[in-house]
Formats: sequence, structure tokens, C-alpha cells
Amino acid sequence: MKFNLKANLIWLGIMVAGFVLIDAAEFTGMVNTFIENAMVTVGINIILATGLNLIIGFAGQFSLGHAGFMAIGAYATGIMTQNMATPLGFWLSVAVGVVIAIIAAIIIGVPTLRLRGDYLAIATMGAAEIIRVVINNLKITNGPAGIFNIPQFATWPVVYVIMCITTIMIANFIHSRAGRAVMSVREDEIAASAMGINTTKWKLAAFVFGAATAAIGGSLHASYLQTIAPGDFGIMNSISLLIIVVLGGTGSLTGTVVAAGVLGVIDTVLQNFGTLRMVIYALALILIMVFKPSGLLGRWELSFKRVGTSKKKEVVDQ
Amino acid sequence: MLKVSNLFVNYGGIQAVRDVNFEVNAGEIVTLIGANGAGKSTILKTISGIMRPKSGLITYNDRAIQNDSAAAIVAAGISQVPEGRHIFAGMTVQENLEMGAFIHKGGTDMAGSFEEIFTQFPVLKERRNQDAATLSGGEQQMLAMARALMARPKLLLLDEPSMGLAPIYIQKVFNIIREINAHGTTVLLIEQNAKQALSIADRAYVLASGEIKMSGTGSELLASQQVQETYLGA
Amino acid sequence: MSLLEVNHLTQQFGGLKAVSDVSLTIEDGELIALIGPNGAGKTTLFNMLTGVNVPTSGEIKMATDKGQVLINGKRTDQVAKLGMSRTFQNIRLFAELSVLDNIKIAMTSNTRENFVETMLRLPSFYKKESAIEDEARKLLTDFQLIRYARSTAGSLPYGLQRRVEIVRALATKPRLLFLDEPAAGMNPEETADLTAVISRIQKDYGVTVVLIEHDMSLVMNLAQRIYVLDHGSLIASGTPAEIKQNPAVVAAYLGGEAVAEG
Amino acid sequence: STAANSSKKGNSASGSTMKVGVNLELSGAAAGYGQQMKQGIQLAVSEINAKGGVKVDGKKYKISAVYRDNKSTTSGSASVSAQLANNDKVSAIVGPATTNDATAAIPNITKAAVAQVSPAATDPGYTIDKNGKVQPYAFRACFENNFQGGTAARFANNTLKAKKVAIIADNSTDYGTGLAKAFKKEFSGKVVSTQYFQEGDKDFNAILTSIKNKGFDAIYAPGYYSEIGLIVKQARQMGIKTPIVGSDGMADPKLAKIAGASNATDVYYTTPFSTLTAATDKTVKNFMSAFKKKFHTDAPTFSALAYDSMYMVAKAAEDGKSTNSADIAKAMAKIKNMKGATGTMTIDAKHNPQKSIAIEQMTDGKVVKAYSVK
Amino acid sequence: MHTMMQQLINGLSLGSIYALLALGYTMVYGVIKLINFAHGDIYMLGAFWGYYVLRYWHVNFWVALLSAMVVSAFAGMLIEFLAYRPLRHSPRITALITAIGVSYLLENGMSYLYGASPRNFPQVIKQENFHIAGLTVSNIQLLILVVAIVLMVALQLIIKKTKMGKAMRAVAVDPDAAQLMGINPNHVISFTFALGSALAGAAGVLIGLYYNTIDPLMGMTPGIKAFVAAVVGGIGSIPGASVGGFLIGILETATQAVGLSAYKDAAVYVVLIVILLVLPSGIFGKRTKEKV
Ligand SMILES: Nc1ncnc2c1ncn2[C@@H]1O[C@H](COP(=O)(O)OP(=O)(O)OP(=O)(O)O)[C@@H](O)[C@H]1O
Ligand SMILES: Nc1ncnc2c1ncn2[C@@H]1O[C@H](COP(=O)(O)OP(=O)(O)OP(=O)(O)O)[C@@H](O)[C@H]1O
Ligand SMILES: [Mg+2]
Ligand SMILES: [Mg+2]
Repeated sequence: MKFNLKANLIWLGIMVAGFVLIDAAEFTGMVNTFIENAMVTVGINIILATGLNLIIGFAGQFSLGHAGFMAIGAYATGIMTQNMATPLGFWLSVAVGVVIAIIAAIIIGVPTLRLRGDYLAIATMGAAEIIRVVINNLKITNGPAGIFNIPQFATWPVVYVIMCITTIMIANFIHSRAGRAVMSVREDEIAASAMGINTTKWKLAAFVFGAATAAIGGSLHASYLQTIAPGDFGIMNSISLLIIVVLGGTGSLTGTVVAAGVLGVIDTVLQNFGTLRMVIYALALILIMVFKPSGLLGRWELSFKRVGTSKKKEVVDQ
Repeated sequence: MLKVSNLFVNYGGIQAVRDVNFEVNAGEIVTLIGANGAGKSTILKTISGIMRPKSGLITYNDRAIQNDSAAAIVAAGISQVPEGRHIFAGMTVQENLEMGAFIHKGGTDMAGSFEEIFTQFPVLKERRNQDAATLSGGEQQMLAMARALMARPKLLLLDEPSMGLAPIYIQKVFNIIREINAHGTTVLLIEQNAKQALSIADRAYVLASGEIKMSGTGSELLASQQVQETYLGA
Repeated sequence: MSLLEVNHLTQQFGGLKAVSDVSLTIEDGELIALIGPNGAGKTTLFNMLTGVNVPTSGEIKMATDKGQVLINGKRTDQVAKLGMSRTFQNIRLFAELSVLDNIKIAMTSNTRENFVETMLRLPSFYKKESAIEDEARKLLTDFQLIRYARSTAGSLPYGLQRRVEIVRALATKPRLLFLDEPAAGMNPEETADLTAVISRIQKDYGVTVVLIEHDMSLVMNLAQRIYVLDHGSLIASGTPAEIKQNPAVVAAYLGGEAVAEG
Repeated sequence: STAANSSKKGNSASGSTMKVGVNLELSGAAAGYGQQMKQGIQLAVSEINAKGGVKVDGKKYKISAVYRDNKSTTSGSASVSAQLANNDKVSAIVGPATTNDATAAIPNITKAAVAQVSPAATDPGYTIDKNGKVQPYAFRACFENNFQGGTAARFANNTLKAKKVAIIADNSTDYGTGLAKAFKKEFSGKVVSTQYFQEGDKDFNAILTSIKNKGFDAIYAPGYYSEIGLIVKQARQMGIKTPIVGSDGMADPKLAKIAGASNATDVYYTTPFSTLTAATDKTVKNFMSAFKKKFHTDAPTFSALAYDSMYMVAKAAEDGKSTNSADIAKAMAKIKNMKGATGTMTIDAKHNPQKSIAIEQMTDGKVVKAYSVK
Repeated sequence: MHTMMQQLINGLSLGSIYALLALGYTMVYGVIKLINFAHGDIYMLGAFWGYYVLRYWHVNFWVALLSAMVVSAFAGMLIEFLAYRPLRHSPRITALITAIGVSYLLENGMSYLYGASPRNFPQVIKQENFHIAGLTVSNIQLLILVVAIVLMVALQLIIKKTKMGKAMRAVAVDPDAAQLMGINPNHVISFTFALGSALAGAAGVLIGLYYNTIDPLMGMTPGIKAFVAAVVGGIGSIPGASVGGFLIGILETATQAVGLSAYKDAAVYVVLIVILLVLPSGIFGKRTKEKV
């Protein structure tokens, strides 16, 4: 184990290189608004879907209400930056969104996380719908017309950096005592509690963490797109995020990142197909799932931990 | 009655059963013994059609059955008591037993079957209307056996029927096996309790790492030095 | 003060008294066997002692550093934190995780990592992590499981899974360990290995062990005292030699042949 | 200034075709409307090209429409607008249909200096930026809500002499709620009840039963024909006989079919596009018959609005004598008295089309009368 | 009081459609634990089939209803065979995503082929209102209610009285063990899909007749609502699905009746969550606590 300095440095290097690469491409004009748009969407989806994967893939809690928490962040930013159109106002709004999302997640999670499997899915979906309906009927959120002319503070570098930070945070969470506790809940709740793990607490921890990152994603979405409406945060949007998670592989952060990218590419390419767009998308979805049932990467993770250290003699199967 | 030839079975890339040959004649009790992970359960699952062999031939009354569906194999008269009980949770004991007789039309002989089963396993009669999932471990094991008997099989495959049973019940179960065999049911038995298995078996095979290592009559193997050391803990 | 004191414990399921008015004590450092015919209520008793089931009536008291604590009414994880650990009649490993992770998870309640050091990967985080890793590996090495440290727990053969489950329970650093039919499905050779393992847990790790088992060779070899349950009630208790001769036990549980065997 | 000038901002035509982007809801929740609009656009393009194309500064350009689907999502719309403006290098864009999707496209088209004409973004704020200034590249072909809702209110007051109304509005888009709000602001009587429904709802019996005894003289029901048709049907079957007033989302031949001809009586709606005037107005008549010929059905309002949107692009190119997108935007702001299928329009300072509004009356499923309102 | 009774009638006729749909969800879920997202779209297919045969072949209404049930049953079985069967041994969430894919495919495929705008369903049965004690009930409302109840009872009989019902339960608990009883899980699952889809097809035709409009996306919202109904009733339970369906229908009506129409959907979910918190397995769901 030691300090894992090498692995951490490799990761840092990759992130910086990614930034420099995009920056250069943008500078030379290789990346125009369209491609930037696609990349930022992918980045935001990564933020949203890694958080969801934490809840579904690692904690094993089937939540279908991610769009609700996203809405909270988006509206916090949409509303606050109307009156405080400064970077400070933006960051403040992100923080406010996160805090509200955490409170909402606790209110929703404490009672519903007792439910199992699909019952939980329906309850969280219902909770997200309640959030959406309330937003749709409030004055401050401007009802179904939504909020537009939101000032753009979430430029691509901001999204990129936040994406790196939230991904690192989630990865760090998973690869720690907390992550092990959360995964034990997924595997077997009764056994976990017999090991002294307070399953309710850890489920809630993952749920709240995921909700907080969803709120961040929502804030970035609002600020980058400059338009939000209640319709952006419906059941179908939660499902789109679920699709990213499952397609990448539940329980693989690398998979989520890859799937967000792959789907981003598919999505932009399919714009060319007009009315057939969703037909092709649906077929692709079915085929990928049938031929790759555990997702693109299963539970595999990209890791640099063992770079340079000699492999221990251990039986590793599958 | 049952003949297994050159059987190979894999789990993904792992070879669990390698070139296994054996046969069970009508009216016999044949037992397979071997350490954990030797491949015993895999063989039974393959015979009853739950798993597909990689290659090899399984014939039942001179008919190849290795590609038949599990349902067809049960209908042909082969029943299995699976390892790990696999009782139907959420259904009562009575309903579990009814499921056992699924292939039969029901009606008149059903009542008779119940009568018979309940005399063999009086505990089950007491627990008749209890959700099978809440039975104790041993009670579930008995239910699994009783359920297989409800099908009135010609060939009964038993995978560790004594697991988790109190000593007093182990004797009972072996008595029942003898009894149904005497009434004409052929039995293929897997047991960790090798001593008792060998003592009631007509013939036996010893399995290790997916291969048949030894065979002989029950008493021959019981007497074998090697078997005693490895499987009987002597 | 006994380590565990159980008074008039009863568990009622509808019309059925699965455990009825059971009182017993367990002293520190003992190795006790709980036997009885199928459906006698042994597992149900374990479930009440470890907080999985809430007793219908009666009380369970455990001696801890802070004096005697009432156990019933507490959640399983709270009970576990007080120093009671267990295995299950149907193995309940974290099947898709590695053996090593199974052990590390069991160490969760005895370790602390705060949010800041986890997120920022401070040196203190790595120090704690490597301490956990070292300890887990030491345990695995101790029980000849280190070869399988990175294997998926669910893919191991049955006997090894049982062993991993026992070591996992041990990793919570219990004072009291409950084993529910640890030898089920094992052949005599494996049972002999297991006997050694359990005896080491008692002697080398100083853990009090209570086990349910139908394998009389194991029970008679290991147990210092035996409690016998039948139809939910205690029908006998005593040393193995006493129990073997007890006619009620022979009639209800052992049957004729088993006496000779034990 | 027809030649492509790289130093100039915006996109220009190259060769002899001018590309016009179409950013529409072709799948997803609003696909029904998007697909109708696509037909209107197809008709306009084929007509223009049949005449040789748009005549810009003496040279004729054929129009090539680039259709892209935004899935009825804001993010899809933003992405499509960026692709059309940056990759396809279109000279102008028609679409999107809904306010939400249309506002989501504004940042990208503004950056690329490409005008967009939305056939149906009705929120007043769509063409206005945060500081109250007009968005230079956002246009629309439809009425904005305040105008239409206000008109309906005045009609209810003055013509129907209604003292009390009940409002049943579509709550899933800004269209229904915006119109309801505008109506309430302008109406001088009492609103006895305001109820909302969602797009796709089919059962309005509960709402209607609950308002039935509230003693109103008319119902104002802003929304689209698919739901309002059912409201009309169920209200009449329940015995509610009061006039029902709606908005241009109702102006579709399907309305009467959904409601059932006999139920569609005493039904009124505001519309820029009166089938009655079709008899007298040549442009409207042409459009109606051409549409019927091409698609074998009567033209719905959305097709007409989209048809006009495409003509607005063509007109702006001709007026501005340029295929450059920035020039087109400037010229579009100055469009005056353009004859379209939805009336003769002049673009005002806020990029809203000024055109006369009509109110049609239906009896037994047929439009029997058109009131012109000022 | 009078208005309340009228609202109850409104709620019941809305609820009977949810109930018919919920039955399909509950059966499929009960057997293979799959939230069959495409179920609402089968209902749409049934409605379109009814539309075509009534409009172009001018068949009798009952023929349309029955043939729509048959066609929907086949569609359901085909979908199961192509999209779900290959995933029988995959994680459940994978099959769920496939179901979502199938749903998208049906919705968008139909929208591509036939356009997304609504069509008018041929009004082959003329609506007439009956006035009983000041309450208004239409013949179509009665028809829907009666057909729904007849189908529900028929279904309950099939499941309780035939071996198939038992086989379905066994496959649900443990498909491998069911095989050892001589049950072919594939047949059972196909049968389940056929039955559930037939009910959805019937609901589609009834809805077409009642509301007069159908469109490719018509299955989306009722589909989700019906699933909620199945969950409220206790998923896997046939009476539960019926009760859940009626409950949701009445609830929606009630929210609108008290003037909270804007919060109609939210109210349904609030009640859903409350019910689940009190009865974590729904109204009729069996709470089987795992024995350890
Ligand atoms: N589902 C599975 N996936 C992968 N490998 C498996 C699976 N089931 C069994 N195996 C492997 O196949 C081999 C044979 O297993 P099998 O269950 O047939 O053994 P067995 O002789 O019945 O052992 P036991 O006495 O423990 O029941 C073992 O090595 C086991 O690890
Ligand atoms: N949740 C429950 N509901 C109803 N009866 C139950 C429940 N749990 C256990 N029982 C019954 O209580 C009795 C005791 O069960 P328990 O599992 O404690 O037995 P056991 O002594 O562990 O037996 P075995 O040795 O077979 O595992 C059994 O008869 C069982 O059927
Ligand atoms: Mg086995
Ligand atoms: Mg037990």
C-alpha cells in the first residue's frame, strides 16, 4: 500500500493531460461549440452517473430519483444567479443546492431506504416526481416555463475540474473503510449487520453523497445550458442516468465514465437521423444489453496501484 | 437404467467434470463419494438437465437424454433432491409437496401420496401450513426429500440428503432410502457421510477433481484402506 | 459475573413456541455446544442472542467493560459491536467480494477513518489502511487462507467458504463467537481440520465459542459443556460424557447408533 | 455581398444552395407537434425551390433544409443548434417548437450569429434577454402568450358577455399556464376556478365534475387540441353547455374529430389562421390546398406556423440581399407586411410578429364564424 | 354527496384501466422480477390494432377486442423471446434496461411509421348516458368496468385453479427447483407474458373507445401509473393489482375533485410512499422476512 504515490501521480497526470489536450484543441479550433457542447454534456453526465453508480452499483440501493436531486441543484443555481450574477453567486448557489439536496436526501432516504429493491426504486421515483411537480407549480421557479437567461459560469474548464473532483471523491469514498461498509450492505445486509455495520447509516451515507453530486451536476447543467425547465428532470431523465450506469457496468466507475462517453458519441451522431434517431438508439440499447449483459466493463476498474510493485503470489480467479 | 459416458462439464472456463463414466442399474443404490468440489453435484445437475454437458452421453433406459429439457427428464421419471434444499419459499409445506407431484394429474392418488409422505416425515405434517421458508434447516432438508418423492420417480437422485440433520434423523433418512429402493425406486446417492452411504450402497464410485478414481461394491470400498483414510476419517 | 446470562427467553411464532423459557449462562473462555433435533429452536436461539430476532420475552445480559448490558432490543450491529459475532447456517459471505475484502469489512467497526483524511488521502489514511490490510492478511495467513485472499468468496468450494466465514466473524474481534453448524456438508477429514480451527480460536484468540452442530464427533471432541434443546426447551446440560449417557437426549436426539459412534 | 466572407461573422451559403437548419422535436414528448411542423417546412421548401429558389441580390439559391431531432429536450436542442450553426453552417434555423427548447438554443445561435425562428415558442420572455433587451437572433412566428390570452379575455368579456369563467389549463408547458395567467390579468369578471392538467391526460371527468356547479358563464381552456378536444367532449357529455374558449393550439382539424362533431358546438379559439378566411385570402388558400395535396390531410396550425417560419427566413435573405446568417437576422427584424399562411405579419421591436388575430366559432364541429378582434 | 358519488364513478372507470394494466405488470414481475417497462406500449399496440381493424376491416367491436388481445399476447411473447429470454441469467437491472429499450423502440418505431400525432378511434359503440338517482353513467363506462372485472376474475381463476398458476409461483421462487418438478420455466414465462399482454391489449381497445384518441406515446404515463398501482397493491398479487389500480384511479380523481389538480401526480406518489412505509410490500404483498 504505502503512499500509493505513483498511482496518484499517474491519475493526476492523466487529468492534467486531458485538460491540456482539450484546451489545445479548443484553442486551435478543432473543438467548436458543438463538440464542446457534447463534451460538457458528457462531463456533466459523468458527475451525475458516478453519483448514481455509488448508490446503485456500490450500495446496491435501486434509486430511480436522481433527476430530482439534479433539479434541486439546477434550480438553486437558476434562481440564485438571477440575482447574483457573479462567480461568487454561482459557487454559493452550488453550495446551497448541495445543502438542500442533502437535506432532501435525508428526508427521503431515512424512511424509504428501509424498502427493498424495486419498492425503493418506485418510492424514490415518486419522491423525485413530487419534487418536479412542486417546482412546476411554484412561482419562484417560474412554473413550466422554467428559467432561462441563466448566466454561464459553468464553462468547460469548470465542468472538467468539477468532474475530476467529484470522481476522485467518489473513488476515494469507495476505496476506503466507508466504501467497504457500503459494499457489504449491497452484498448481504444481514451478514453486514452481524459484522457490526449499521446498514441504515451506510445506505444513507451513499444516498446522500450521490444526491449531493447530483445537485452539483444540476447546477452545472443549469449554468452551462442557461435554460432549465421542470420537464428536464422527469422520470425519463432519471432513467437516462440509470442507462449510463448499467451500460458501463454497475459497480464500475471506469465503466460509468466510458459509458457516458460512448452514449455521448452515439447521441450526437444520431442527431443526423431525424425521426429515426430514437429507434436506432433503442435498438442499440437492446443489442448492447443482450450481448454485454454485465455492462461494457462489468465491475472492472482501471487501476495503477500495482504499477511497478511485484505481483504477490495469490490465487486470483475470474 | 442410467449410463453416463465420457461426460465433460464446464463452468465457464473451469472444468468441473472430466471424462466421467459410470452406470446405474435398475433397482440399485449407487453412491458417488468425493471431497468438496470434486464435481458430484455437477454430475447430478447435468443428469437432471439443469446443466448442459460440454460433451459426453447420458442415456436413460437406452435413450440419450443429455439434450432433453429438465421438465422432460422429470416426466421420464428422474427426480432430484438438490443440494441446498431449494424449497419454494413463500409457499406452504403442503404447496411445496403439491409442486413435487406437478407432473401427475393429481386427484385420487394425491391423497395417498400425502398420507405416505406424512407417515415417513411426521414433522412435515405438523408444519403443513407453515411457510416453508421459515422451517428449520433440517426440516427444509426433509421437505426437499419428501417433495422429490411426491413425483414417484423411477430414478431418484439425492444430493447430500443428510446434510444438517440430527443423528436420529440421519438414520431415518437412510432407512427411508432403503425402503423406497426396496419398493423399486433406483437411487443415485451423493453423501459426505460416506460411511453410511457406502453401507447401504450396492455399488459406489469415488470422485476426485472431476474424475472417477475408484469404483466397486459398497462393501469393497468401505474396506479399502485409501477410502478409509481420505473419506471416512479413520 | 458470567459473560452471557440468558433468563427465561421465549420466542413465539404465531401459535408455535420455537424457544420456550430457556435460561442458561456462558462463562468467559468456554467452548459450548448447543445440540438438539431439527426444529428444536437452536438457530432461533442464536438469532435472539445476536439481535436478528427480537425475543418475545425474557432477557439476555452480557458482561462488557462497562458492566452488564441488556442485549435484547438492540439491533444486530449494536450487538456485534458489543463483542458478539456469528456465522450462519446457510453461509452468508459477501459472495462477490474478495476474501480479503470480506475480512476487511468485518474490521469496519473496530477502525476509524475520518471523512477529510479519506477524501484527501492524507498520509494518516494510508497508515490506517495498511494497518487494516496487514491485520487482515495476518488473520488469513493464520488460518491458511492467504492463498485465496484475492479470490471471489462465492467461488470457493464449500468447505473453504465455511472457513472464511468463521475467520470473518473472528475479524470483528468478538468476545463471544456463535457458529451455526460449521461442519455441515463437510467430510470427516474436513471436519477434523475444522475442529482444529475452532479449538485455536478458543485457545489462541481467547474467544468464547458457542456452536450448534449435528456432527457428534466434533461436538464430543470440542465441547466443554453441552446444552440440549428439544421442542424449544432445554432438556439437558452437562459435559459431553454426561450428555452421551442422558437417556432423554439419546431418545430425542442421538438415537441408538450415534452413541456408539461418538 | 453574396460572396462568402471569412472575416465576417456568421455563416453564408456556398455555391447555389442556402442551408437552413431545422431544430425540431421529432421524437419525445413533443414529437406530435414537431412532426407537423416538419411537414409545413417541407412544403415551404419545395414551393420555394420549385420557383427556382430564393432570389438574393440577383442570384437564385435553392434551399436545402437540414433536419435534426432534439428529442424534445433542452440539452438536445442546445446540441442540435450548435451542430447546425457550427458544423452544418446553416444561414438560419427554423425551430424549436417549445419555449423551453427554444431558449436552450439561444446561447449557441447567438455565439454563431445565426437567427432562429421558432414556430411556437410562446413565452413572452423568449425573445428578451436578462436585461430586458431583445435577443438579436431569436424570432418567432406565433403569438406570444400575453397577446393571445389578453385577446381571449377581452372576447369573453365583450362578445360572450361572460361574468364568471372557469379556467382549465395545460400545466405541462408554459403555453397553457402562460395563457391562463394572461387571461386572468385581462379578464374583468371573476375566475371561479383554475384547474390544471398534464399533457397526455385523457380523463377530465374529475375536473369537470368538480367545477360543474360553480356557476360560470364560460370555460377558458388554453392548451393543445389533443387534450382540449377531450375536455370539450367530456364537458358536453356531462351536460356542461357553456361556451368553451381556447387558444391556437386547438386550431386543428382533429379537434372536432376528437370531441365528436355534435359536441364541438359553442367552442371558440383564438387563431392567426382562420380556415374561413382561406376562402378569401390567396396565400392561405394556396397553402391549404397544397398541404392537402402533399400530405392528404387538412393543414394543422403548427404546420402553417412552421411554413411561415421558413418563408420568414427566405424573405429575410431576399430583403437583406445576403445569405449571411448575421445579415439574415438583421433583415428578419425588419420584415414588414409579409403575407403568410397565418396572416400578414410585421416583426416588431421585440421580434414578435404583429398579425391580426381571429377568433373562430365552431358549431357541430364546423367553423361557422370568425370574429376579428383588435 | 351527490358530486362525491359521481366522482367515485369517474374514479372507478379510470381505475379499471389502471387495474387492467397493473395486472400485466404484477404477473410478469411476480414471475421473473422484471419491471416490464414495455408493458404500457403493448397497451398502445393493442389500441392501434383495434383502430386498424375497426377502421379498415370494419369488424365488430368484440372481434376487435378479442383480436387485439390475441395480437397483444403474441407481441408480448415475441418481445419476451427476443429481448428478455437471452437475459434470463443476467442481473435483473440489465433486463430492466432492455425493457426500457423495447419501450423506446415501440414508441418511436410506431411514431416513425405512423406519425406521433393522435388519431381518432372509430366510435363503433355510440355513447349513451344513463341517469340513475341523479348520477350519470355512460354505457361505455359500464362496458369498461364490466369487461375489466370479467377479465380480472377470469385471470384470478386461471391462476388459482390451473396448474399454470402454481407453476408460475414456483418459477417465481426458484426456476431451477421448478425445473426439477417438471416445469418448463420458458413455457410458464411465455404464458405469463401472453396473459398480461392480452389484458393490456384489451385495455388499449377500451381506452380507444372511451377517450377516442390514440397515439404512439399513449402508453408511457399509464404504464408508469399502472406499475405504481401494482406496487401499491403488493406486486405479484393479482387482487392487489386490481385494488391498486382502482385506488390510484380514485385517488387521482379525488385530488382533482378537491381542486388540487396541479398536484394530481404528486398526490399519487405521496400516497404511494406513505403506503409503502406502512406496508413495505404493498397492500396485499406478503412480507416474507428472511429466515437466517
Ligand atoms: N456456479 C459455479 N461457478 C463456477 N464454478 C463452480 C460453480 N459451481 C461449482 N463450481 C466448481 O465446480 C467444481 C465442482 O463443484 P461441485 O459442486 O460439483 O462439487 P461437489 O463435489 O458437489 O462438492 P460439494 O461436496 O462441496 O458439494 C468445484 O471446483 C466448484 O468450485
Ligand atoms: N419465522 C418463523 N415462523 C414460524 N416458524 C418458525 C419461524 N422460524 C422458525 N420457525 C420454526 O421454529 C422451529 C425452530 O427452528 P430453528 O431454525 O431454530 O431450528 P433448529 O433447532 O435450528 O433446527 P435445525 O437443526 O434443523 O437447523 C422450527 O420448527 C421452525 O419451523
Ligand atoms: Mg455438491
Ligand atoms: Mg438451525
